[in-house]
Amino acid sequence: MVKVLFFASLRARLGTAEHCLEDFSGSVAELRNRLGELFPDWQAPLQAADIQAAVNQEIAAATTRITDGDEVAFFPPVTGG
Amino acid sequence: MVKVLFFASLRARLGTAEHCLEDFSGSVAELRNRLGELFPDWQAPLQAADIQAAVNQEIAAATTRITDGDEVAFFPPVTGG
Amino acid sequence: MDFIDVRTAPFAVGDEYAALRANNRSDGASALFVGSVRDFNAGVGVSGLALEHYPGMTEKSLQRIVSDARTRWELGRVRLLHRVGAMAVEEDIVFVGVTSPHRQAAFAACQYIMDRLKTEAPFWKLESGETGDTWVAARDSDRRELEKWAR
Amino acid sequence: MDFIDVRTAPFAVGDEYAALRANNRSDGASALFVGSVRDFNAGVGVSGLALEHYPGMTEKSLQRIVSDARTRWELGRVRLLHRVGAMAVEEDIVFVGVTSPHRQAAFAACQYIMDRLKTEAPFWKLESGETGDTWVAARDSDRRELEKWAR
Repeated sequence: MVKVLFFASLRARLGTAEHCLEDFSGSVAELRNRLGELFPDWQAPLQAADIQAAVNQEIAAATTRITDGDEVAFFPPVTGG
Repeated sequence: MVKVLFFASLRARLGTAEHCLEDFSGSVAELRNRLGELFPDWQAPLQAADIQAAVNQEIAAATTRITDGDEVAFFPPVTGG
Repeated sequence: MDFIDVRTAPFAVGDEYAALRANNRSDGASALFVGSVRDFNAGVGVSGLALEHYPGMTEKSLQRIVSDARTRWELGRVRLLHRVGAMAVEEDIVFVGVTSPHRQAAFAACQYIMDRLKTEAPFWKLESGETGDTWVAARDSDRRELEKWAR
Repeated sequence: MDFIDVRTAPFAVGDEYAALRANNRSDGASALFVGSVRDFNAGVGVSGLALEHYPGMTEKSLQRIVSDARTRWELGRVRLLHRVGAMAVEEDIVFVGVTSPHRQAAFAACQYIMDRLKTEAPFWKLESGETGDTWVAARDSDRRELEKWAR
């Protein structure tokens, strides 16, 4: 199982903070595509150019591999401080 | 009258914090020379390359003019903060 | 030597400064930064703020930023506090305090920590104000500030 | 908007920060610097310090430095306190606090004020320590730091 978290404006736009996927393995880019196929409304917000990804709480690239048990997060540019 | 003040290590070396000169007018460089003539022991410390001057509490150059009633100060590089 | 705290409770700058200085006789320089909630942003009046974060990742991210600062400068103590949750205008959000034997190192490290925090620590601001609730947009200027630290 | 104070009494960083922030809703950024008496200098143990200054010139010099900072950056409040007289190791000597709507302006102005103070405000340190009383020597590094502010 892969746990996917959404934060801030992306969470608000998708209307959910978390989604769990059974049986996923592939890259971050492939995970974005898969989620867009499952939920067509999510496609545009998830593919937005400024949406970043983290895998196991570390910033990840589009090519970063995801395997079973990983925690993935998608979020807009940070604005703390 | 021109009032001349000395600070910090220069004051300690000259052994005085203040000296008043009657009838002086000229540049800062000329005042250094005059004081060195009056007090030969002061010549070396006053002519040291790092000794700065202020006229009426503003940093002054060797060529700054001094006239009657002015307050002149000589001091080593500052070390506050 | 590092104190990193993500919290809902307010902090007191005087107490944080005291912690940086207690029994610290060798660092002559302390540089501090505090970020507070302003009453406007992008020209729109703001009445308050909600700060969201990514709990599992936040402290890890802050710890990495502080560790990287230590590899660049000779630092004594570092204290980094960031609040999350609801805050009113004028409340303090973030505190960064750095001590060092050297003034320039303290200033540089304090600024470096803030510059990186602003672009990579997973915090997001939701402002409440005249026009309802708005997610604050990231600033290009914050990304540009990072360039000065590129080796 | 400027508070400049040359004094023998200690100051409290928490109180100075509170004064920078009171009814200040528009400046989101506060940069602070504090300089303290270290227990060594140039490798020699220090037990205390006497700070001499040129009373007529000191505040004028500090006021000019702060005014020049205001011509360079958009600043809110500035507080600059410098102690004179006898101080023990660990006591605070100087406080510079700057607020601004912009983080970079607050940092830059705070550092600029310290860099200029270090090279032109008429203060001199006499350290007491292992080897008796010693007038502190000016540092070349302090003069070099000024170069970054040359236009």
